[in-house]
Amino acid sequence: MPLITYREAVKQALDEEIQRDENVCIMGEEVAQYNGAYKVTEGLWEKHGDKRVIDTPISEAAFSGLAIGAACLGVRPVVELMFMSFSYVAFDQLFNNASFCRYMSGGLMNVPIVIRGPANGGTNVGATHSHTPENMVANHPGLKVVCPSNAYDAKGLMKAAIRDNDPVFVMENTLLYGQKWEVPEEEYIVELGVANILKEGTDLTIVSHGRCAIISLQAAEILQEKHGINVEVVDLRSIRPLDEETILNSVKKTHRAVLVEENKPFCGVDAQISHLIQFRAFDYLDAPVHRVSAIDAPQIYAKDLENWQIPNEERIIEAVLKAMK
Amino acid sequence: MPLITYREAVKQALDEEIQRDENVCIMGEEVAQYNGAYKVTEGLWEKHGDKRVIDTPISEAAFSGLAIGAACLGVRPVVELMFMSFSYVAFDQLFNNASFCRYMSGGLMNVPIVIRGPANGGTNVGATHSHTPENMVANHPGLKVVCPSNAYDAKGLMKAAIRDNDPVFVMENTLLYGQKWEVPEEEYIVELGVANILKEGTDLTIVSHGRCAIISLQAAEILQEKHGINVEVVDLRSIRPLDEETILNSVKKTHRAVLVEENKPFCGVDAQISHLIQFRAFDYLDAPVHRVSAIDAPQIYAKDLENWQIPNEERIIEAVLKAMK
Amino acid sequence: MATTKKKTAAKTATKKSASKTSPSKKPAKSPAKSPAKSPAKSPAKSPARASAKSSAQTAKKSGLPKDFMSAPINKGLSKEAKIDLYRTIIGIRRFEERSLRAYNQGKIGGFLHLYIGQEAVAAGIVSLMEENDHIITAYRDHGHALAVGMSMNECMAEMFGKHTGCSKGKGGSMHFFAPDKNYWGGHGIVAGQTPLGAGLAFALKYKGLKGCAVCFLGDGAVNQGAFMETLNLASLWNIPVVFVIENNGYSMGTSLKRSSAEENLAHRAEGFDMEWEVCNGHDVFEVREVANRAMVRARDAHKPFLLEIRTYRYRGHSVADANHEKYRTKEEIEEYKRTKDPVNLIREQLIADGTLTDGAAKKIDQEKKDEAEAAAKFADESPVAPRSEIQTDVYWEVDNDTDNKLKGTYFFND
Amino acid sequence: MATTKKKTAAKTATKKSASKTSPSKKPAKSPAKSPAKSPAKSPAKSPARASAKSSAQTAKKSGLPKDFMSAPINKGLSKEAKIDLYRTIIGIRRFEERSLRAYNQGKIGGFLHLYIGQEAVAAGIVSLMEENDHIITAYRDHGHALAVGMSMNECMAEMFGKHTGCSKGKGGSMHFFAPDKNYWGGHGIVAGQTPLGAGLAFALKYKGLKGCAVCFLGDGAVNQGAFMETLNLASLWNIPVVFVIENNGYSMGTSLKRSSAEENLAHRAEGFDMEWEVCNGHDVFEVREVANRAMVRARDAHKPFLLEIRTYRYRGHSVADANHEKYRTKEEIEEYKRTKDPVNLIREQLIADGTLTDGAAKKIDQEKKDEAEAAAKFADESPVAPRSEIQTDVYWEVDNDTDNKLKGTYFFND
Ligand SMILES: Cc1ncc(C[n+]2csc(CCOP(=O)(O)OP(=O)(O)O)c2C)c(N)n1
Ligand SMILES: Cc1ncc(C[n+]2csc(CCOP(=O)(O)OP(=O)(O)O)c2C)c(N)n1
Ligand SMILES: [Mg+2]
Ligand SMILES: [Mg+2]
Repeated sequence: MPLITYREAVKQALDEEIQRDENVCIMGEEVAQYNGAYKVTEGLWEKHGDKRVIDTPISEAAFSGLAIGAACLGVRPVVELMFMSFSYVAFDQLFNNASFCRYMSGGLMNVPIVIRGPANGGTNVGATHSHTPENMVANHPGLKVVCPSNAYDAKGLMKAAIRDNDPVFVMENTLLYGQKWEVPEEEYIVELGVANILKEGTDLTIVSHGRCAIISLQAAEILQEKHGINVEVVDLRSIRPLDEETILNSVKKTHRAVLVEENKPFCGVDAQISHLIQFRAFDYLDAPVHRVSAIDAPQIYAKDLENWQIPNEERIIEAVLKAMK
Repeated sequence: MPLITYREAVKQALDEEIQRDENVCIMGEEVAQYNGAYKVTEGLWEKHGDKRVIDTPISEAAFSGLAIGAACLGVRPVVELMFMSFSYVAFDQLFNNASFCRYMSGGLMNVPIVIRGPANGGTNVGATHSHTPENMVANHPGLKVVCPSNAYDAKGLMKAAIRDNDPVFVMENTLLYGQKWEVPEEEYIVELGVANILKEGTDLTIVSHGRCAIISLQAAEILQEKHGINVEVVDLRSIRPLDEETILNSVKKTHRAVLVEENKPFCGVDAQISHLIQFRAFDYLDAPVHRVSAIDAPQIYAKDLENWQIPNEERIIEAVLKAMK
Repeated sequence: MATTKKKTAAKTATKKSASKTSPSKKPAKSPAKSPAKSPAKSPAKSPARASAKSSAQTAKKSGLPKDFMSAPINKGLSKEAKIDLYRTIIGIRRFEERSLRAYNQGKIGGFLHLYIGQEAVAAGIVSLMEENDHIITAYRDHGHALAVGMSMNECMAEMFGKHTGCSKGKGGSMHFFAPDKNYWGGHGIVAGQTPLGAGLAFALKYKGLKGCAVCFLGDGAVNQGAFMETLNLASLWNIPVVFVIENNGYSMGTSLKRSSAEENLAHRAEGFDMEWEVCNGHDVFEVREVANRAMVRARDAHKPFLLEIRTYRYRGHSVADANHEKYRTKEEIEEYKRTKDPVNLIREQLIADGTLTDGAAKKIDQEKKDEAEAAAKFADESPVAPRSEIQTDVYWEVDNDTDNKLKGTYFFND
Repeated sequence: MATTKKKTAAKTATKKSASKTSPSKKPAKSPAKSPAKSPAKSPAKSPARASAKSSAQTAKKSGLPKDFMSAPINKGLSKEAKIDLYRTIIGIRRFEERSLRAYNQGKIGGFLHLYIGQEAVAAGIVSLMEENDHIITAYRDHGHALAVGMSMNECMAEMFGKHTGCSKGKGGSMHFFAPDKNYWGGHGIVAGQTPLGAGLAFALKYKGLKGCAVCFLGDGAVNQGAFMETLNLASLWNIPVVFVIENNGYSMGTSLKRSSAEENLAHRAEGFDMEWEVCNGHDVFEVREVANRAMVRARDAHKPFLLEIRTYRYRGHSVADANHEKYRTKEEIEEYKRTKDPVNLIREQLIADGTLTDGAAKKIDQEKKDEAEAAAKFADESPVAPRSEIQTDVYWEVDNDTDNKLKGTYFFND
C-alpha cells in the first residue's frame, strides 16, 4: 500500500467525492486559489474550478449558514473552517441550525453538510487557535463528530461523512497533516461509530481519540518495554455516534481504564466516557477511571509549556502507573 | 423573613449593586424601557436612568464584546441575555474574549463582567430557546458559572458574581421567576464554590443544580414517604468553581449517587461530576453513579413531551430505585 | 409611497465631491440634510404617518399617488387570482385571531407571534413565487405558511403541540416548515435564517435552476452580524436572493430609531453594492409590484436585492407582550388600522374594481372563520405524539436505518 | 490622495431621485458609474497604482498634491517629535526584520504576522494619542506595541515564549498587551477585538473622561458580523471610537475585491449613519492629519468614525505564507516599496525639511538595529516560565487570593 500523508488522504477523499457526486462542493477561506491554509485542498480548485471549490470572505457565520441552506436543496457542501476554533463565530449556525432544523421540522428536512478543519493544540498558536470542540459538538443531538487519528481513517471517515445525510464534523489535526500512513488505492469507507483497537492488551485500557490516540500508542509501547504493562489502546475515531461496546468490552477485559484527550477536562469527551465506563462496567473496574486531559487553563503559547499542557507520553505513563496501583 | 420571588431577588441584587458601585450597569435587549422580557429589571431604568440601565439592539456579539472592553477600564457591566440560548450568537466574545484575555495578557487584565439570563427548558419554546450551556461555560477555564435554584441563592450569588473580578455567568430559570422563597432583608452574599445540602440523608446522594435541585428535593420527599429511602440532596449552586468536597463527603456517607440536570447528557455537567465521584470516591461506591438528564434530543415543543424530556420527579425516582438495587 | 431606488452611483470619492460641490442641488436634498427629521426617518415613530408623508412625496413627483393595481404585474391578474389574494389575506387574519383565542384558552403554549397587520406582505410575495422559488422566514411565520398553502389544520395542530402538526408538535409556533411547498421555516433565532436564505438561492444557481429565494426578516434582525455578513456574501457571489425586511417599526418594545443608527434600513445595501428599494406593505398590489421587480431581477440576473417593506403589527410582539401600548400609542395603532388595514384595503379595492361584491367578500370571510374554527377543533382533538417520538427526527440516518445497519450509539441517556 | 469625506446627505429617497435627475452632473460622476473600473476600486488589484490615481484626483481638485507636513496638526511638531516618528517607524521595521530572522532560526513558533510596510499607520495614530486615549488591534500587533512604547525586549521575549515576555510567554506574537500604556492587545480572532474597542470608548464616556478609543482591523475583518454589529452600536450610542481599517489589499491570499462586494470599505459607514474617510497610509503626516480629525471629533463630540487607510504589507500574511508572490505580483510589491516605503518617505521628508541629516538618520537606524539585536539576545537568554505558571493568570480571584479564602475547586485535572 502506498504511504501517504494525512493531508493527502483528506485531499483524496475530497477529490474522489467531488468526482463521484456533482452536488459535493468545498467552501472556506483560502481553500481554492491559495490551496488551503494547510494545503489540504491543494490542486482541487485548479482541477475542479470555481463552482466546486469556493473561496469565501472571513464570514464563517454566513458561509456556514449558507451551506446549511444549500443543503436543503440537495447541495452537499464541505465547509472548511481554517481552524475549528473559528466555529465560535459561527456557533449559532452550526450548533442551532445544522443540529436542530431537522427536528424542528418534524423530520421534513435534513442537513447533509460536513464541517472540517483542524482542532488541536501543540502548535504554539495560543488560546484563540487551539480549540478542540468535539465535546461541544457531541453535546448537541443532531450533530455527529469524528476525530481521525491517522491517514487511513482520515480518508475513510471523510468519505463516510460526505455521504452521510446528517451534519458531520471532521476534526483534523495540523500536527498530523505531514505524517504518513499506509492507505489503500482502492476505494474504502470507514463507518461512523466504529472504534479501532490500535493495540491489544490485557492490563489496562487506554481510550483516546485524534492525535492523542497516537501518543497513547507510543506511551503503551514504552509501558510494555519499561514497565511490563500490557495496555490495550482504543482509538474512538468517532465520538458521536460512539462505539460504546468496544470501550466496554475492552474495560471488561482489562478492568482498568485511562482516558486520554486534548480537551480541557471539565466536560471534555472523556468525562462522558468515564461516566459510561463506571455506569456500564462498574463491577469490572479494579480502579477508578483516570483521565489525562489538557492541563486546565487556556492554551498557553510557549512551546515547551504547551507541550506539557497537552497530553504527552510522560503524563500518560504517569496516569497509567497510578491506575495500575 | 419576607417571602419574595426569584425575579424580585435578582432585581434586588441588581438594584443594590447599582447603588453600591457606580461602575455597575446593566445592558441587554429590552432591559430598560420595557422592564425586561421577563420583568427581572422592572423599575430599574426608571429609578437609575439611561446611564445605568441600557437597552441594546439585537446584537449580542457586539454588546457582549462591548461589555468586555468596558470592563477593561473598570466598568462592571451586567449583561442580560434574554435567553442564555442567545449566547450562541455571541459565542466568540463570551467564550474566547471574556475567558482568555486575562491569560493571554499574562494576567495584565481581567474581565469583571456578569452574563445573566434564563437557561432552562420546560416552557414550550422549542429547541432554539431552551439551551442550558453551563457545561460549555464550565469547559472554558477563565469563566465561572452559577445556577441558583431559589430566590435566596439567586440574590446572594448575583451579588457575589457582580463583585467578582472574573467573568461569571448566572444561569436563571424562567420557571422559577415567579416562585417565592424567604430572603432576608439584610445584605448577604452567597459565595461562589459552595454547594448547599438541601436535605440530609443517608441512603443515596442526589447531586443537582438549578431548578432540577428543587425537583430532586420533591422526588426525595416522595422517596422517603413512599419507598422509605432517605436521600441526601446536594444543590451545587456553583458549577465552576465547584464544591467537590461537599459532593464527595456526601457520597462517602451514602455510597450511592444519582446526578440530575437539564443538560443534554453527552458531556453535560453531570458527566464531569460522575467522573469526579468515581475517581475520588471509588472505594465508597456501592453502585454506579446514575444520571438523569434531558432525554437526548433537541428540545421538543409539545408541552407534555417536553415535561417528560426534562427531568421530573417520576424519572428521578426511577433512577434512584435503580441505583438502590 | 416613493419607491426609493438604487443604483445611484453614490459610492466613490469623486461622487462625494461632486455632490458636495453642487450647492444648487441642495434645495432638492433638504429633507436629507437633517436625517433625524426627514420623512423617511419617521416610520420608527409612526409608520402610519410616515408612509402618508412619503406618499405625498411620490405624489409630488408623479402628480398622483401610484395606482399599483394597474401596474403590469397586477393588471394581468385574473379575477380568481385577485380573489385568491383576498382569501389568503383574510385567511391569515382569521387564523391568527383564532390562534390568539386558543392561546388565551391555554391550548397553545410558549410563544405566539401574530402576523396581524402584516398579511399583505407574505400574501403578496408568495403570490409571485414560481416553481423554483423558495422562501424562509423568522418566528413570525404563520402568514407565510398559510400563503404557501399549508393547511390551517396542520398549522394549528403544530401550535397545540400535536402529532398532526406540520412538525409533529416538535417545532411549535416559531417553526413551521413545508419543504414540499418550498417553505423552509420558521426560525427562532433572530436573523439566524438569513444565511440559510442565501444558501437556498446559492443552491438554485449551483444547480442551474432559474429561481430565487426570498428571505424575510424583521427590522430588529438587521443588526445581527450573520445577516450583515450574508449581505456581503450574497452580493459578492451574485446570489439570487431577495431579502425582505418586514419593517413593522419595532423589535419587541424597541422602536426602529432606538435600534438602528441609520433608520433607512435598506440603505445598508449600498455598503455591499447591492440594489435596494423601499415600499409600503399594506397594499398587496404595491408589494407585488415592487417585489416582482426584485424577484425577476434575482431570477434573471442572479442578483441579490434588499427590499424594505414598511408594515405594522397590531398586536404585541408576542401574545405575552402585554406592554405594547406602552411603547407605542393607542392612536398610532388605531391610525394604522383605520387607514391602512391590509384586509380592508384589498376588500375595498376588489369591490371597487368589481371583482368582488360585498356579499361575496363576507362569504369568503365567513369561510375562513369557519376553517380556522375547524382547525382549532382538529388540533384540539388530535393526539400528542407518543413519548418515543422525542427521539425520532434527530438524525436522518437513524430514522432511515430500516436495516439496522448503523454502527455505534446515537443517544446517550443512562 | 483624496480624503473622501462625509457627511454627504446621500441617504433618502429624495436624494436618490435628485441625483438621478441631474444628468448634467454625469460627467463628474463617470468614474463612479462603472464601479468595477473606478480608481477608488483598484487598490485591491494594486494599492500602489490606485493611490497614485487617487492623488491625481486630489490634484485635479486642489491644484496640487496636498502637503500633509504643513497641515496644522503636523506644522506644530517639534523637531524631536518628528524625529520620534522616524524612530518609531524605523524601530518597527528593524524589530520586525530581526524577529523574522529569529523565526527562521526556529526561535519563534506559531504565527508571525509582520507589519513591514504598514509602519506609518500605527506610528502616526499612536503619536496622536492623549492621556485618555486607548488602542486595540488584531494579531498583526507588533507595530502598535512598539509605538505605544513597549520595549523590544518584552515583545521579542514574548514571541520566544519566555517568562520575561510582555504576556509571560502565554500570549505569543498575536497577543501583546500593555494596559499601562492604554494598549489592549493583540487579538487572534479576526474582528474579535472590534466590540472590545467600542467597549473601551464606551467606558470613557461612561466615566466622563475625555478621550477616544482607536480600534484597528484589517480589510478582511470587515466581513465579520461582530464588527458590523459594532458599527451600528457605536453610531447608535454615540461612542467615541475610531475604527481604523488598515487596508493592505489582502486578507491572507484573498484580494479585497474577492472578499468585499463593495470595495470602498469605509463607505459601509453610511449604512450606519457614521462619518468616514479614506486616506493613504505610507505618509505618516497624512495619517496624522486625517486621523487627528477623527480622533478630535470622537473626543469632542462623542462620535464614532470609520477611517480606511490604504496601506500595504511587504511580506506574506504570516511568515508561513510562502505563497504571497502567487496571489500578487512581484512588481506590485516592488512598486510599493520603491514609491511608497514609509521608512524611506519619512527619512526623505525629514532630511528635506532639515530635521535630520543623512548621518543622523543612519545613526538612528543603527540604534534600532542594535536594539532589536539586543532584544533577540535578551529573549534568547531569558528563561521559560516554570510549569506551575500554566495555571496562573486564569482567574484574577485565584491569583489574588493571598489569604486562601476562595471556596471550591477552580481547576479540574485528575
Ligand atoms: C439572537 C436573538 N436575540 C434575541 C432574540 C429575542 N427576540 C425574539 S424576536 C425579537 C425582536 C425581533 O424584532 P424584529 O426583527 O423587528 O421582528 P418582528 O418581531 O418585529 O417581526 C427578539 C429580541 C432572539 N430570538 N434571537
Ligand atoms: C474568525 C477568524 N477567521 C479566520 C481567521 C484566520 N485568519 C487570520 S488573519 C486572516 C486574514 C485577515 O486579513 P485582514 O483582516 O485583511 O488583516 P491583515 O492580515 O491583512 O492584517 C485570516 C483569514 C481568524 N483568525 N479568525
Ligand atoms: Mg419588527
Ligand atoms: Mg488585509
